Amino acid sequence: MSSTELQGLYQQVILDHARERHGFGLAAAADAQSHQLNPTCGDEITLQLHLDEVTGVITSLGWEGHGCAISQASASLLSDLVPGLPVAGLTERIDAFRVAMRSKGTIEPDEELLGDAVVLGGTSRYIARVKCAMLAWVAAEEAVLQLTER
Amino acid sequence: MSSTELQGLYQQVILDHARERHGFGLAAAADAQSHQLNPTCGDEITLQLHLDEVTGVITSLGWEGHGCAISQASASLLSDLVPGLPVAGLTERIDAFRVAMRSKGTIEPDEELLGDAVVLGGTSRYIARVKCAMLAWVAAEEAVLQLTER
Amino acid sequence: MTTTSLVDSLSPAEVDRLRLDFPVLGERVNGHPLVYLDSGATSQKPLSVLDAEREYYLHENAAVHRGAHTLAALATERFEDARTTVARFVGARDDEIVWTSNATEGINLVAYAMGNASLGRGGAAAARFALGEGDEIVVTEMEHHANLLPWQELAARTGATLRYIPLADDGTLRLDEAAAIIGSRTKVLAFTHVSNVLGTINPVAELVGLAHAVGALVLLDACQSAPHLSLDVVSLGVDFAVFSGHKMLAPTGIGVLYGRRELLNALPPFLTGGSMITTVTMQGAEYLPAPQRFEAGTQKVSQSIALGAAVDYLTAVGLGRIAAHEAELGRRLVEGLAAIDGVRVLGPGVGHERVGLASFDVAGIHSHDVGQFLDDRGIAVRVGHHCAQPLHRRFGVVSTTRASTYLYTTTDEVDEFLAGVAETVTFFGAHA
Amino acid sequence: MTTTSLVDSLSPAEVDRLRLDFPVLGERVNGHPLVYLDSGATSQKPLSVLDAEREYYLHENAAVHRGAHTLAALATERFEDARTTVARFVGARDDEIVWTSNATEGINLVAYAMGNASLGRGGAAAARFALGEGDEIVVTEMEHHANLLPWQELAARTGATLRYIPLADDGTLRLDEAAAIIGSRTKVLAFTHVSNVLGTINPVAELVGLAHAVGALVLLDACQSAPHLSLDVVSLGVDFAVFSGHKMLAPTGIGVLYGRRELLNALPPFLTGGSMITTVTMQGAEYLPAPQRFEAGTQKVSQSIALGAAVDYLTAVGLGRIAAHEAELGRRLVEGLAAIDGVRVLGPGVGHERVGLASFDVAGIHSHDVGQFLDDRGIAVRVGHHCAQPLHRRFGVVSTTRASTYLYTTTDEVDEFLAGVAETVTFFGAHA
Ligand SMILES: Cc1ncc(COP(=O)(O)O)c(C=O)c1O
Ligand SMILES: Cc1ncc(COP(=O)(O)O)c(C=O)c1O
Ligand code: FES
Ligand code: FES
Repeated sequence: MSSTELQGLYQQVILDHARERHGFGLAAAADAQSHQLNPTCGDEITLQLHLDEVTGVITSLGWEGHGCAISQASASLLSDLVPGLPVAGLTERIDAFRVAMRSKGTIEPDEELLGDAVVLGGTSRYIARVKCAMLAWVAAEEAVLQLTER
Repeated sequence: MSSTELQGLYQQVILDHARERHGFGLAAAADAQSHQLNPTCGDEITLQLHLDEVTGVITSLGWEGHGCAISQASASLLSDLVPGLPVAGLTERIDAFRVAMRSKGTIEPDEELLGDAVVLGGTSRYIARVKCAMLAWVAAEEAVLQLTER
Repeated sequence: MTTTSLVDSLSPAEVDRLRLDFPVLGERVNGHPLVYLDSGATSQKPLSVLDAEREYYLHENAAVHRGAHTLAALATERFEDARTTVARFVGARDDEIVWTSNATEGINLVAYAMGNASLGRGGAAAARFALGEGDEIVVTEMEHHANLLPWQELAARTGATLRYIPLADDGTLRLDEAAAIIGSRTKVLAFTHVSNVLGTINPVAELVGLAHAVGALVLLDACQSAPHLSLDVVSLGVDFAVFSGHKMLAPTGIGVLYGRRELLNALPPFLTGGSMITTVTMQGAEYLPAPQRFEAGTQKVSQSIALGAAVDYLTAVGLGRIAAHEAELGRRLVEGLAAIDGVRVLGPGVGHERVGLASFDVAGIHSHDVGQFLDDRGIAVRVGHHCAQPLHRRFGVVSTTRASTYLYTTTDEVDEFLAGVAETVTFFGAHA
Repeated sequence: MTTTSLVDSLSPAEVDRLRLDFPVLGERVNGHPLVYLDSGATSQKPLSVLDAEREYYLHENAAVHRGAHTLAALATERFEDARTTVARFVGARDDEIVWTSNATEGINLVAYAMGNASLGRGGAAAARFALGEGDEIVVTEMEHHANLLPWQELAARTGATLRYIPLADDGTLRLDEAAAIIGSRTKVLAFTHVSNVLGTINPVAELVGLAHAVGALVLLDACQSAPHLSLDVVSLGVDFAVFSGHKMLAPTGIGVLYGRRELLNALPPFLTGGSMITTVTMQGAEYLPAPQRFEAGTQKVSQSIALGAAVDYLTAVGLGRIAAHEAELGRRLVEGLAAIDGVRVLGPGVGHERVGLASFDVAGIHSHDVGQFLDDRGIAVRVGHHCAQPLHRRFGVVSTTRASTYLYTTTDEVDEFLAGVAETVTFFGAHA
């Protein structure tokens, strides 16, 4: 009964991630932490990055928050993507994700870079929902800034 | 070249009174005095009534002020009308004048009551100018109020 | 049950006829006919309103209250006629109606003018509006941000205290608490007539009674009532009331502040500028009486005229009948929603009075996902906090989905919406 | 002589073609074809502007920035696109453009926000906007009441002092005096770009230089410039600028405040309500960045879209060419008026730069009588003090008659007007 376009927005992977949220939970301390609020809906996220100081690699990403299926799945998918990335690698992925999200459906996200998170590509057709998909990534971006500014 | 309607508004009598303003000039003291401002144009008038305390008859009306031809002629015509009237007679004439002015051209002013001032009748067709014609009369009304409230 | 049940409602055939006046209702969205259930946010506009505004621009447009040329006189007449139309609509006098750009501005006007009085503007006549430490402003926990933030800011600027009347679990105001809160320190009581989230109609008489007993002023937020119920500001006894044209068939950019005449004339000005003065020097100014005193600068002329046309349209249909129609739709909405597993309706439940509006939470599904799913089949509802965060917090939710009706809403549309909600549950649940 | 003389003007044939877009110009008034010379008060509107607004209501109307349904998304896009159009038109960034209902509201916004800062709102970031005793606000003697009264009131509320730059007899600002007045106490300098009475174009660069040298903020009243000249707020270097849509082909009810980004984001809010917050509790609120921070409540959506369409129309014709056309008309006006016995033109005389606008006094004939006579032959001009009483007092008159042009004004119309003025003198003089 629902259109294929809607099925494109809410792919099975997204609904699964929205229900079983990977990386959910915050640690008492982290190498970087950011809190972001989506002003259009009032939803929010707190996101932490943990770093291997020696190798400069991000070991894990944790988060807590509430929001729509898109925002929750997006944070969950991000937390799958990050472990093992150097800081610059995360920045590269955030940039690639943003470009795809802002493309109004004209740019397919790059699977090489973004892995399973490419399933969020359909969101870019729904301007009002782009902020939902971006919420965790903006938080990650701010956290990265803290790491690089240290 | 000007339309007959405009000639109706600016009758010769009006133009004459506007130029040679009867009753112009204020006394050092008066039995009643009122100042009125026309907020739409910023023009104003100060008007005085002088009373014969014994007979209760208004002996004269003096005024000063500035404004358009209609307002100046109206004050001038009013000052011709008033001398010799009892206070109640002035009130009656003010009321009659107001009714005609508010009539949008549907009611001819009563010559019995208003004398030469009936030439102002054409003003009632020009809503924006009714305040001009009324200015002196409103001042007279307020002055009358002072007389009756004493 | 509702006070309007004695009045005939609109027949389905009549609603269908009315809908022809609203061409946008014939649009298709995502391949489906549009089902517009977001009139609580903003209503659609009938052709007569669009035409009134266009005709004005094609034949009469000029600056009002200025200049003596023919177009200016015509424009002024239309503009003031619209004021008369709106005044009659709410039982007020012409000079008690101030044009604003929306209800929000109307509330800010009163709050800022009181702030100005608190700083000594307006002299002795305005002293009754002055606030300071120890004075209290009372609102309710169900207010739209528009009727909360201006008072919070006024309190912050003057040192007054903001207090609020809490809500019972069923979404009604705690009148026992209201009686305890409203007291000799209360200077203003501001509350909404109809809640934009709960659909409840507040007991105006009781609240006005409490406020006036202690000499407090009452401002009524009539945003959700003026479009849907017949409103008489004098019999309600309020001192000020505000509403927005765009929620009652008029264009955006026009709203109304009603104020009792002697209050408006004692209140210091808010916005200052052209067309509201008698005399200006470089040192100071004398201000005109209301309503001009509050209408600085070039006014929303065509929008006022359009609001007049909107009021004519509403009056021709009949507010009593519109209210009856919407009460039926409201009942249908609540009964239908209550019957869907996992749906929780905020505010009065089945069998209690409400307008044609219902906000609800679907267990485990975010309101934006509900809204997105419905939009996919052409059903337009509103999602989020509806500019009432404290209210949502009170009910333990961040956001809800809201369906709201108007005179052009059909029962079929409500049914389609209900079917859509049921399928939403299946869609997001089916993948479990 | 004018800076625009290098640009081609509009040919008579072109003006005739443009006039077809403005049906109201084909109206007859008192049996004569309308000669509309009151564009300085409010302009007429082309069909493309009326159509843009109507199309919006017929296909896209919904509440913007709220809800996720399709119509709401479309409406939001149109609304923000219009902001981009207007931003480009004046050389600003999107987030530096705040919608207001008119220029008057824009100036009040800045004045009230500064008043709020003076009461401690907005915290440390807003301290630079705070005023108190010893601080000075500087305006000029030629300001429209809209750019005078808000500052008078702000001074009265905060204890600051209002000072003004006087005028020379030719209607230009006394820059020597300006240099003496603007000093370390000056917090704000507010002045008009083009005088609505004199038609003079003020030396923005010099005044901005004086103000910025002492750290004062500059607000430019661009009401009479934005519609007629090409405007670049960045190269002008002003901190704030305001203008009204209704004077530049758009409907009533919409205006613009430009503010430099970092200033807007540091300024405390003015109107508060919905759609301008991130978080609200019963105790306080967090406000969004500009422009949303200043756009409380339901916005003037269709009017913004119409202003976007108006700007598109102006841009298609070309501001440089419009300015050249109007400079020619202005010259013709002044030369023609100066040649009529008993007529005294205020402001710069024959041979000096002015826009297409002239105010004049006819010896012994009140401006309302002049206007009435002209209206009788279909010529619409403005009479009175044009919301600039101090300016009129400076020139020793209570009121004047003003003729003002726009892109659709023809030289024939100017000539008819001039003939009308000459006959006015005869008519009122002939009876002498
Ligand atoms: C120079 C100037 N400033 C301000 C204004 C006020 O504009 P508005 O009435 O549209 O707010 C006007 C027009 O009336 C004007 O000409
Ligand atoms: C109850 C209530 N009050 C105030 C408002 C604010 O109205 P506006 O945004 O038109 O100013 C609204 C609508 O948004 C409302 O529903
Ligand atoms: S709706 Fe809030 S994050 Fe998506
Ligand atoms: S125009 Fe001022 S009194 Fe007539």
